[in-house]
Amino acid sequence: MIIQDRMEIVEHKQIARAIFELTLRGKLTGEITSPGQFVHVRVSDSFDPLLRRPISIAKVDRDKQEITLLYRADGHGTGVLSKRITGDTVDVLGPLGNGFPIEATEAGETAYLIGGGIGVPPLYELSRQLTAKGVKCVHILGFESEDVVFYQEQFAALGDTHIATVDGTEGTKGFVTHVMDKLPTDFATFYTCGPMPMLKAVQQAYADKKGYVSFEERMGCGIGACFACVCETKDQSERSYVKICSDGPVFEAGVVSI
Amino acid sequence: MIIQDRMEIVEHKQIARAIFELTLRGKLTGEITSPGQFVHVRVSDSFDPLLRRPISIAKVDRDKQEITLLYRADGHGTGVLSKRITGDTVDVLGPLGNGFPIEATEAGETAYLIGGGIGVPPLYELSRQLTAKGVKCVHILGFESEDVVFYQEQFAALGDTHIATVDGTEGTKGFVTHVMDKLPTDFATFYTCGPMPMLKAVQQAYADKKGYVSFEERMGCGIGACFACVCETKDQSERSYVKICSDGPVFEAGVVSI
Amino acid sequence: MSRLAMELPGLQLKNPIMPASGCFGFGKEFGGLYDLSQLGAIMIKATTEETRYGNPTPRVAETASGMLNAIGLQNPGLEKVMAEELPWLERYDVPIIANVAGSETADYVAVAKAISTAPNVHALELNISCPNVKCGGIQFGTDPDTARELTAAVKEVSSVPVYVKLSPNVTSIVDMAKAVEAGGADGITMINTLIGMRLDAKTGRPIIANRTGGLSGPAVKPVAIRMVAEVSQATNLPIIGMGGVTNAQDVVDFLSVGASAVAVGTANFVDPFVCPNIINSLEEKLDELGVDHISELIGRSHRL
Amino acid sequence: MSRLAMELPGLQLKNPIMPASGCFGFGKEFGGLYDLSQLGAIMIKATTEETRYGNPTPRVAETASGMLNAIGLQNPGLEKVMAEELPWLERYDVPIIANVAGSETADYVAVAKAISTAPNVHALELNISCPNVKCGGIQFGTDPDTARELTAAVKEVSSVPVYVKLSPNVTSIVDMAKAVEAGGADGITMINTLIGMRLDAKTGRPIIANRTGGLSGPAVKPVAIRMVAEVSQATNLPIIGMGGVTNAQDVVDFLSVGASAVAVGTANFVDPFVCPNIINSLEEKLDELGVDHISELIGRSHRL
Ligand SMILES: Cc1cc2nc3c(=O)[nH]c(=O)nc-3n(C[C@H](O)[C@H](O)[C@H](O)COP(=O)(O)OP(=O)(O)OC[C@H]3O[C@@H](n4cnc5c(N)ncnc54)[C@H](O)[C@@H]3O)c2cc1C
Ligand SMILES: Cc1cc2nc3c(=O)[nH]c(=O)nc-3n(C[C@H](O)[C@H](O)[C@H](O)COP(=O)(O)OP(=O)(O)OC[C@H]3O[C@@H](n4cnc5c(N)ncnc54)[C@H](O)[C@@H]3O)c2cc1C
Ligand SMILES: Cc1cc2nc3c(=O)[nH]c(=O)nc-3n(C[C@H](O)[C@H](O)[C@H](O)COP(=O)(O)O)c2cc1C
Ligand SMILES: Cc1cc2nc3c(=O)[nH]c(=O)nc-3n(C[C@H](O)[C@H](O)[C@H](O)COP(=O)(O)O)c2cc1C
Ligand code: FES
Ligand code: FES
Repeated sequence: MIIQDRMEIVEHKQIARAIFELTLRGKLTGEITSPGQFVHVRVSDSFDPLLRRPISIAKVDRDKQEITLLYRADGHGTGVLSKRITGDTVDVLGPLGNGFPIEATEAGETAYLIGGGIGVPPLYELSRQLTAKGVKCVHILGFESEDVVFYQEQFAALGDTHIATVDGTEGTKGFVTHVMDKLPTDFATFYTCGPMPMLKAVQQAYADKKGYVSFEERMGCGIGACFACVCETKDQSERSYVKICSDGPVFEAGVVSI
Repeated sequence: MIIQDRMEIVEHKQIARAIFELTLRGKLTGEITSPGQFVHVRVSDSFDPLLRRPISIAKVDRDKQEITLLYRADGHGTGVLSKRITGDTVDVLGPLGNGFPIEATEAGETAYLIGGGIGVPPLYELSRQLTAKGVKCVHILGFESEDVVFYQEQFAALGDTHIATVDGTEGTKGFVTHVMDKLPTDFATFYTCGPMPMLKAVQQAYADKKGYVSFEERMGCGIGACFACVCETKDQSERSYVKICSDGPVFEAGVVSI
Repeated sequence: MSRLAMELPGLQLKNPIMPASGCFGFGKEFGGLYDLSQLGAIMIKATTEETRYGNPTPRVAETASGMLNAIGLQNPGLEKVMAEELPWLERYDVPIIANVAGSETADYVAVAKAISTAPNVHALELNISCPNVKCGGIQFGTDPDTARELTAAVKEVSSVPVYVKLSPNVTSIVDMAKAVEAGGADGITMINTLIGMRLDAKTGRPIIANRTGGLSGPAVKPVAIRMVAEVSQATNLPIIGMGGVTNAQDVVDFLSVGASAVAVGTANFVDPFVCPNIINSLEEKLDELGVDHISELIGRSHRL
Repeated sequence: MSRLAMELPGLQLKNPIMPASGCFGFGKEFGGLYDLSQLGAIMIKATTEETRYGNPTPRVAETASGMLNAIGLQNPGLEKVMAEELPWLERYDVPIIANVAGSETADYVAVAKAISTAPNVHALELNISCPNVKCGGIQFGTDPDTARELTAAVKEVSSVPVYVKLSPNVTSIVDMAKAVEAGGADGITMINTLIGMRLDAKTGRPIIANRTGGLSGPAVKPVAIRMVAEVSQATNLPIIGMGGVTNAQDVVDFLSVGASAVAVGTANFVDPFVCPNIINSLEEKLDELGVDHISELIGRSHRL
């Protein structure tokens, strides 16, 4: 169930250039059903900024009632959020949306988890759950440059992890597709989240594979009521659409027209 | 000179119901020329609230480069200010306006300092400077009720201090005028700051005395440029006016029409 | 009678608080969060004769204390609203105000005629003020004569009272209000959004794909309050006020300048529980103000 | 030529940044804070023929990301402005734009004729849009014909180019812009304030003694940007844009939708050093955007 929770900031630290790791404690944690769901965060109680910010749930710790968010503070709202300190509480709405289906991959099979930039965070909890189930996870993570790479050790602890940076300052120079080109295609499923051009390229490269794609769109409500975040579906029979916030953000590859 | 200073919060604590004591450190301190001047505080860096808040300088410590503000957090902006914590910095513009003339009272003479509610703060620095000079200060301070009384010990340490509360929960029941009625009128000068009805009553009661009155008005710029804070002067010859922020906030009794 | 109950043409309101059209869908999402029977009424999303897909995305952009939207009247169309959305809402004990949109008089009339017969639709809200569609009624919202005629045409076919929703993007909102009063309107709802634009700092292009969008939220409240004050003194129609309402004090403000009820739009996105929260805090607010019944607040600022 | 220099009718601007009328007095107070010669120009406070005392206080009220004001054109009158304020400003190397206000054509003409002869007045800004005075020109600001005629009358007597300041409180700002263009205006400044009202929570009365006031600040920026975008595409006049400017990005936004220069109003109250701060950060902004000269930004959002 979606609840509004005033979650306590347990830890908040910068882990790469403009990238923050925020750990929140609260009962919302108990409502999370799948990796790839997100929360809608009110970064301050003022009217400026007014709207909530959608942020993926990067890690869930049910025992401690804690969730971890990884976010880039480059805009107004995330900038304000980055200044909130331990002990403070934050108004969080969630969990929202439908996440990645871990049941789509069997134990023993291999899954490719392909993320770009701030699309990487939800893949971490996904990988934790898939590996726990016995799925072999291969992570292909793209970033701008070495100074904004984050969580590579955490991913490496769960499975093979390939980094690509646009400027070549870490890992393969170029995009995740450059890494993908060199990897075998004998995997069962792919899961991906990142900027639209990346999603497009991944979907194209693995057109014959079962895959799941997480989308982003500017949001109003985050709960399916305002129709801000609609995307057309590929099935154009009667111009049908989905709402990223409540029907997604994760869809089976090929459903949403990109 | 008026400067804009990012002052550091050295101490910030609640001292009575909704009344806060805020100690700030910065070079603005060195620019202060008289008690009764005020600062214009930007309570947060967001656009909500947008405008600065005028707050009197209640105490100046030149050696430490510190000023103390005493304010009531009952509105939006002062509410936000009250949540700022030690170590943070606050954008302060000042010192603004012209304060109380301490030279108007000679050493050995008696001055009555009459304050009401959040008009009390500037009288504290005034009393410190007057007593330091050898003036005998009598403080007559009015509040709503006992739980919002503040700084009575500090004032008592400087001179006779009479408290009036509207509901009689501390000191004399009623207004400062009830206290004034019972005090001798053999003083040299009065200095007053508080709500308009109080200023009126004080000015009337001591019409034949030399006195100085500090006014409040809603402000835009705080520096004399926007004409938000004008008051008519008593001299109605050609509808002349003063600006509370830059001509005041302190005027000789009788100058401003109230 | 409860201290919050209010009666308006066609509407017996438990309290004068209702979600604004377009900010609450057809209620389903919020129905998952709280019991919609608590609400005074529900203004459902604009309904047009045919299905509309709406504008390309992005459809929203944040601004200082506000937001822009250009959804473009996306809705499943009259038939589906009648067959699915309205019947679903019948499970709640709450009157529905149906927001009616169109491109020309005939559309408006067709939707109004049909939708006003739904059992839970107790009033219509004629949307002559949506700024986000090329042929979406904005011409009806800025010209008094056109507005009067449309109001009269819709009144003729509607089985329930008709409220007309006014646009703030006009030189004289009083002229518009008087025109719809002359056309037979039973009430006025106001304000719709102010037309605005925001550029993307990175690209230099408007963020909203439609280029312009409608400005709503706390930023517009002063304009809304001023306009309600003007209209309430110039007409005899009851007003449902809106524009930047986020808390009980805002409700008091809108009633004080002459509104009889208040709608909450954008604030539902900031806090999905805002409507029940406001409703629950209203009685305390009345106590603070020393007022027995909320209706005593209506127009008090004009009398002060 | 400097990367920031801009030429407009009558104005050789070192940079396209200037304080907006009414938010900078006649410069004296800010002159105590920084060297005014840094500014592109100065728009001085509205000047009327006779001395005006203005409205009763309170004259300002804060709103979400904005403020209301109803100063009421308080100013020392033409004679004193000519004899004291303008000569004082001559010590600075900065062109002055004189904001001209009045109640009827004759006033405007008298002020325009005289003030345009002052050596440092390089342009007039015809204030036909002040919402805060009973007879203060608002009628000129909402009717295209009246605006055209007034513009023509002032043009006839003015020794310097005439910019007309448009009100946003109209159904079609494009109609107003075209009217003043037809009247011979050399440029447009926009926007003046949106009319708004705020109540005092404690008393229920409007905070501003004049009841309504003009809304300015970041809250109105989306409306201003939209209107500048419309007008710049509908007329050939250069535009000095304003409404909610607080930083270099806002300047880029106004230029991108077609303004040739930008005025800063309310932000001077929030940060008295805002104008020099913006000016000092503009070159870095140009580098970020990969633009050689600031004029390349003008209208780029229309071309994208
Ligand atoms: C389902 C979902 C999950 C996301 N997960 C993460 C995450 O885990 N980590 C992370 O760093 N970012 C994530 N994002 C992107 C993140 O929401 C935006 O970067 C953020 O909202 C930008 O806000 P700002 O305050 O930095 O920028 P501003 O420029 O102040 O934002 C202004 C407005 O635009 C919206 N907006 C701006 N960029 C985006 C965007 N890319 N997507 C959606 N809305 C946007 C904001 O929400 C806000 O309403 C996610 C987005 C979605 C939709
Ligand atoms: C020269 C001067 C000195 C002052 N010194 C003190 C002091 O030492 N301690 C203290 O507690 N208060 C002082 N005040 C009053 C203080 O400025 C207001 O209480 C405060 O601005 C209210 O802001 P808010 O955020 O609480 O209320 P809000 O309701 O959020 O204020 C909204 C707007 O109204 C203005 N405003 C509201 N009330 C007043 C008021 N009484 N006077 C001026 N502007 C007002 C605010 O500045 C703001 O622009 C002083 C005022 C002036 C003019
Ligand atoms: C996302 C969104 C969609 C809207 N859709 C409609 C609509 O379909 N019909 C309508 O009459 N008004 C619509 N509005 C306007 C609101 O009903 C309301 O008039 C306006 O937003 C002002 O109120 P607020 O400031 O509380 O949001 C919409 C507003 C928003 C923010
Ligand atoms: C306190 C105040 C006084 C103003 N006085 C005038 C004036 O005398 N003449 C005028 O043309 N505009 C006046 N304006 C309007 C501004 O020049 C400007 O058009 C408006 O405030 C929008 O810009 P901003 O959002 O940057 O403030 C005034 C605005 C404020 C806030
Ligand atoms: S954000 Fe409102 S429907 Fe998706
Ligand atoms: S507050 Fe601007 S002149 Fe006093």
